[in-house]
Amino acid sequence: MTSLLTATGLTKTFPGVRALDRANLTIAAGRVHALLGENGAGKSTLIKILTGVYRPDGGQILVDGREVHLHSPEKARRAGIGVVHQERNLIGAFSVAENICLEQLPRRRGLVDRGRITAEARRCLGLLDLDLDPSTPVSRLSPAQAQLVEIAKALAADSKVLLLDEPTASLTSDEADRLYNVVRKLRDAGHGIVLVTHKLEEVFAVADQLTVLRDGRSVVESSLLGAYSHDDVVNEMVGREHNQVALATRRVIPPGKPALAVTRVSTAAGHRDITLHVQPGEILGLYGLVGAGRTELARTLLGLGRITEGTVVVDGATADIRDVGDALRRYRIGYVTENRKEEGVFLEQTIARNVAVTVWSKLARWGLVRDRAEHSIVTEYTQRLNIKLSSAEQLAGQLSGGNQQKVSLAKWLAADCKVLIIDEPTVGIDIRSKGAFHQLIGDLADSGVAVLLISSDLPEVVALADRIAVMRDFRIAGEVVNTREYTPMSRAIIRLIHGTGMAA
Amino acid sequence: MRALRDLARPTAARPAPAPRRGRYLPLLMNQRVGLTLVIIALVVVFSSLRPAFLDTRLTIAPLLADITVYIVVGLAQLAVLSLGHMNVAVGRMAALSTFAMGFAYSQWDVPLIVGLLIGLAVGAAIGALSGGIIAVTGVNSFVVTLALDFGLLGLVTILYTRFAGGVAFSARPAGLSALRNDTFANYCLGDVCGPRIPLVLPIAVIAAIAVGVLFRHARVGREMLMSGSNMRAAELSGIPTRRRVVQAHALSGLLAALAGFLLAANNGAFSAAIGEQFLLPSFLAPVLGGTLLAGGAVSVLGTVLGATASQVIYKGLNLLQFSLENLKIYIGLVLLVALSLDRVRTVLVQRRQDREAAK
Amino acid sequence: GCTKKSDSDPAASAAKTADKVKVALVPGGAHPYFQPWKTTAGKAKTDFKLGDATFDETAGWDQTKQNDVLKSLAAQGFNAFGIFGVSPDNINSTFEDLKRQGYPVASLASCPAGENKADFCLSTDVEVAAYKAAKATIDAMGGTGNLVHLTGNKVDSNTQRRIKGVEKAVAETSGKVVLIENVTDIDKDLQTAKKAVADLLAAKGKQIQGIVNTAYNPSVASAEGVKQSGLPIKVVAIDDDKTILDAIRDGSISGTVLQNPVGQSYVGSYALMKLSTGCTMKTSGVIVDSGSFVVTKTGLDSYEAQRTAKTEELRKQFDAEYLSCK
Amino acid sequence: MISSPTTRPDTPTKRELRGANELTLGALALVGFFALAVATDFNLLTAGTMDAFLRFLAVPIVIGLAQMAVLAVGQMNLSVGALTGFCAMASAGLMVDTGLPAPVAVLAALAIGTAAGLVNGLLVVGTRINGFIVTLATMTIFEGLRYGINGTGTYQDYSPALVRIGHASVLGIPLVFLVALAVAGGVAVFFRRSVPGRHMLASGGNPFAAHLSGISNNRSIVLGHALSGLLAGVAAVMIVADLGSVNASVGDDLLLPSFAAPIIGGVALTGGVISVWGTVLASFLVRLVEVTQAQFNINRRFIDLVIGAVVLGAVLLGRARHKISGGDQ
Ligand SMILES: Nc1ncnc2c1ncn2[C@@H]1O[C@H](COP(=O)(O)OP(=O)(O)OP(=O)(O)O)[C@@H](O)[C@H]1O
Ligand SMILES: Nc1ncnc2c1ncn2[C@@H]1O[C@H](COP(=O)(O)OP(=O)(O)OP(=O)(O)O)[C@@H](O)[C@H]1O
Ligand SMILES: O[C@@H]1[C@@H](O)[C@@H](O)CO[C@H]1O
Ligand SMILES: [Mg+2]
Ligand SMILES: [Mg+2]
Repeated sequence: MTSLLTATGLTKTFPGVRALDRANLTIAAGRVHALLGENGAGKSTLIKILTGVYRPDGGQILVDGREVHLHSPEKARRAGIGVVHQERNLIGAFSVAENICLEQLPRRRGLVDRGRITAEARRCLGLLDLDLDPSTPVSRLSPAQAQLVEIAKALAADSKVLLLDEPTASLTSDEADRLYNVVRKLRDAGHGIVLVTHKLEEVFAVADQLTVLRDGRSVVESSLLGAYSHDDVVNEMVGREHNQVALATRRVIPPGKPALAVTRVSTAAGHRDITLHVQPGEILGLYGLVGAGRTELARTLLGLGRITEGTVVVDGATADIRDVGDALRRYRIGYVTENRKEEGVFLEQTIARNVAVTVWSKLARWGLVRDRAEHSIVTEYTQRLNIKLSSAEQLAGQLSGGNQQKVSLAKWLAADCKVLIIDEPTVGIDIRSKGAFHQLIGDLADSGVAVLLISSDLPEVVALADRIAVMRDFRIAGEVVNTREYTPMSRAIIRLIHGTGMAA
Repeated sequence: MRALRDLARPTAARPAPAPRRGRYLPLLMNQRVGLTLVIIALVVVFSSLRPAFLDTRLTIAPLLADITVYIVVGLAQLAVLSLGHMNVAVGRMAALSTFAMGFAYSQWDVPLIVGLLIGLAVGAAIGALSGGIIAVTGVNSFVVTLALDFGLLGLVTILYTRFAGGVAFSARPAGLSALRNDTFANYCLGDVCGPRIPLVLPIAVIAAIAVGVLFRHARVGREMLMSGSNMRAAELSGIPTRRRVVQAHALSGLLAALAGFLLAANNGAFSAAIGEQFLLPSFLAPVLGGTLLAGGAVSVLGTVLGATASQVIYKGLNLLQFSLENLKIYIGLVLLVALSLDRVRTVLVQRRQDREAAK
Repeated sequence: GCTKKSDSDPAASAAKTADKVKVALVPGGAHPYFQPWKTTAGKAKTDFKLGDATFDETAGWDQTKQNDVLKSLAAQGFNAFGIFGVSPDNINSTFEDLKRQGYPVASLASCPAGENKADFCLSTDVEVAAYKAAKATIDAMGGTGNLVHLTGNKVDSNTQRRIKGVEKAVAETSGKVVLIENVTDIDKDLQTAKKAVADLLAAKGKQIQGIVNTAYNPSVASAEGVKQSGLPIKVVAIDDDKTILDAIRDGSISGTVLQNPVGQSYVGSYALMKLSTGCTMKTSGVIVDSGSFVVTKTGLDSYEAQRTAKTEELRKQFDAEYLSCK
Repeated sequence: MISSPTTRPDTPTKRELRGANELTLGALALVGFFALAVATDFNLLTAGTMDAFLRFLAVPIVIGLAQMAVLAVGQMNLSVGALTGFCAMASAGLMVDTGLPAPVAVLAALAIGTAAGLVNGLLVVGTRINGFIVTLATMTIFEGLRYGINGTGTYQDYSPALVRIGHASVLGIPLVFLVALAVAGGVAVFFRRSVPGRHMLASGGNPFAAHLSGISNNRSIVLGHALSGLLAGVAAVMIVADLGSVNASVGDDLLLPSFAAPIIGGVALTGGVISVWGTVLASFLVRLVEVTQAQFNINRRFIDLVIGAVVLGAVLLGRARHKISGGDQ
């Protein structure tokens, strides 16, 4: 087994945070190497150092036994390191082919050689068995397709090492399976692959080796995965015995007046005949495959789209919601978005403002916000969600992905809503935070909030929801009462998804 | 509807920019200190080259009157910079508003304050109009205000020709000349007279404090800043973003009108040329003061200092009696240096922080 | 109780000797018309034994900037001002400011709209000059045909006076000459003027027999435009920039109407010096025509002498008619 | 799911949209042109009128492209007008005052423009100050330099040969206009087919992604400004050759139109999306408004009103079409 890349003693400090602290990583040819850790452990930072995005403050990187200084993405690429970052990084206006070849546009007589670009793109897409027209502009691709194009792009440079930072966060399990087939193929072809993910099932399905980061330190260094059980891995990540806290059994809510009732609603977005209701203290799971129309339904309910037919009743009265502000202040409905970077978090504002944004209207006297009141709210929720911050005046953009997710939830907790729509709350969230999130959502419901939980994570829905509605192609395919027994529930749900089930 | 389409298409989303560094306190703090030092240094240089620079009656008082105008001009731009927008029609909004004031004074004989209020209302209305177009259509603010600028350019001259029979109103409401000529030194209680500060200066100070409080403490101002940081997230956090866009532009128009009034007071007439020279200084003051064009963060104190610095530069170079070409060249160069100094400072602070962090 | 005190600097208004007089000549901005003022400033300084005389064209056609320039000059010790006001409509406020501080002020090369609040105004009577220019054009056209008038900023009161002058000359032909258009607002820059002339000639070139100019850039533009188009249009320009004199010489334009910038600045400086050394105006705010001269190819060599004579005459006029000295 | 990767069929691509935009502008230009021709009893189609029409279209086209070159990388250049004037004065000055031959003076104008653009670009990347602000400061400097060359004086009679070329026509079409079209073609090829051009668009479209792809955003920005400066130099040469005389006022009326053309033409202010032919057609439309004004003796002040309306109208139209076709912006 040859080592393609060895990183030793990598250290990186950001103002106020030591993101990496003498971390080590060895990548071998023909191996899939899982790089794990909680949110903020330093995984993305490590990847960014290996790809020349950040310069390390200390440490050494050897490629094929020789020391390299990766001062730019260009240098990293030349050293044979390809990467798919956690954030999408394609040029929307360019074609698939040009994006793939962007790092080294082939030229002929000084001009870009279109023919060779297309041929090269075909070759890379072929490696992934991806049948995609290379001339399609990237802005037209679905997230899954864009993800695969990024991988094709990483392959275009003939990278021996391929770093994948949470590649499946926005993919369906089908799509993820396909992706991992590709990963296995590449591994068999002798590539060394690093996989960052929070989905441990995936790790055990494809990885051979394991490095675990905790607070920037590598607590498990390039060990064989075979020696670890699921629990061992979690324990290493968390740094102590981690007990999967069993969720408190939820009270059974007697049927009563719904906090939110949607009756026979059709929308301009294409939903037909949607009927749903949630009671105070209840969690209604809304399950479906990516693209089933759940997010768009939520947005339409919040006034961001047009309802063409049907009624929405909030707390007994017919509601006409104009926008999110209206929903928040008039109807006390909150919405935690799925897409935190673009829609959930104000990256360039302080954490304090991010959390307090929904409560200013309540805190304001004569239009002015009282700082003391704001401060206590911010402290309360950052502590309750255990957000890893150096100060409330830190910019949200400096938080790790998972902690950003918590910030985007915090503002809605602070808003003190009666109905909360939560869209994919734990995508990209580490296992401990995920547990904490689940607990929080449970607590919220217990405190009398009606929760509509949109999730593509079946175990999550089964663990949390009281009833589960399944959406398929912009319609409700059916609804089941959750017995919390995973296997029968998942069967029932899958049947509904594939159109063979019966509405309960 | 458009907003929904935007929201519904994750595929079209641009990835968020890499977090910018040095964006917030305490750097902002230092920036103002740095600018203050620049101003002090300039004053020292100019007054040693030309002692007349310290002549209170001929230099300082007029300088303060000019600073007054350009603080408000800077604030007018800052109001929309908070959103990451631009208002390239600031000058022309000022022109239209001062037209309204002049019209009110000459046709209706209203008192000074009433005419001012009418003008402010017109400014706010035209600002709201441009904000409204931006909010409803989603067209870039530069484009909308550029088109508006073209439009108002034509309109203002047509209005003046039609109603003032030329380029200016001859009406001079009572009190205007006191605003123009007097300093507090003209007003005495017994033997004690005020300082030689123009009567107009407090107006700018009040405007600056009001705008400062708005963005620092008021819900509306904070929500403008949040909208400036991330319009979509703002909308999804329950901020009425369209209303905030309209309000920010209305505020910009209102402040432009106030600046127009102050300039008319300084110049002694309500004329079509008011505002013609506002565009560049309107950006200069906030930018010198550390406000970014990207939106989401503003510095009112910085704008005050920025306006002061640019007027000090102008006044000093004027006193040095450069020829036209040298005057222009030096203004450009001094500005570049002043702006780059800030960059140097940022780099130094960054280095120091890095060093400390590495320890 | 609260009292109000007025500002004034008694030192500035007190009579002084000529060598304490510092004259500043301030045009509205950079313009070829004012270039002679630069040399006149030097000449006035030696001839009248002034403490100093300067020329400052940094006002940039902006009234605020001009006010700043004036204040800076005052701070520098200049104590008599010859000014071409950027804005005829509110230059009086500036004049009054300066006078309140005790400085003598001359309005040079243009007079304020309405009443003149400067000590005097020494300027071309633009209506008369435009009238002369139009008449010269009509003569060149042979007394009949269609005429176009190219000029500057429409809302400038001088432009309105010029239009009036041209219209008067046209009216005197009792219908033989028709003024088909006053093209305004094209003096901003040379390109705009050239484009406007090209468009005009394209649209109506064949109907036009004469073009009279009362602004600088249009003069340059129409001289060239007509030459290039080969159309038999008679052009009369304004002022004596080299470009225009050359065009008269090569016959591409019929003539030009000169004003008297030297006279304005020279006699203006003289009168300012007198006012500083104890004289007063007999009638404050009097308006004096500095003269205008039609120059054609034949007069190219003699006009300078004519103008010098006019300048000398103006100076005498000031001594005899306008100033009252003890 | 991936094996049948269907791109969403109802969303047009940016390029299709751009094509559609150009088509609309083209149709608008054509209709406007013929309407004006009819309204003027076909005077518009006479040789002299057509010549004036096209001749004064050349500089706006090139200046629009000069602005577009920086918009492509997400920048703005407020100094284009002043720089054009400076280059024009410099090259005329070299011929008149220094007696250099015309070809040298022409090259000098191009070199000065490029160098000044380079300085703009280097200042932007070196100081990290927003390009809007940097070019605002350099605009003042270029104005000073432009004035410094010959004060208020006008240069003329510099090079009969050059002016002859400037006035020349090929088959009744002014040579300067043809040159402008050729320049537009060159710019189009540069952005469509050259590696630096593609890199500039990538930087403009998504700087972070471009950076990760090994593209130097700094280089793109510097290149954008240099190209903008070069095009300003080209415009200066056209002015010198075509006007036959130049003074320090040259360039004063170019700044706002330089923005109007690309904006009407569909160029994104945010960078990454350009349209060369849209910019050309937009310049044509603006020129049409001017010529209409001259033909019908309309108050010049209305031109500004109309251009304002056209700018907003064109953009709104683009929006509306985009919305109807279900576009993504
Ligand atoms: N640009 C930055 N500026 C300041 N701090 C940063 C920056 N990038 C990362 N950090 C900090 O460094 C730490 C490590 O972040 P990193 O993104 O590497 O975590 P991660 O392991 O990838 O987490 P996640 O699983 O949530 O993606 C975090 O505490 C984060 O706040
Ligand atoms: N991953 C995807 N692949 C293809 N189309 C998608 C995808 N995500 C969203 N869409 C498009 O967006 C529209 C609405 O999807 P919406 O986001 O409402 O669905 P969802 O069930 O919430 O899925 P998600 O979990 O991705 O949010 C769908 O019609 C689809 O065209
Ligand atoms: O001829 C005029 C002068 O009278 C003065 O107005 C300055 O500009 C010139 O063009
Ligand atoms: Mg990460
Ligand atoms: Mg969703």
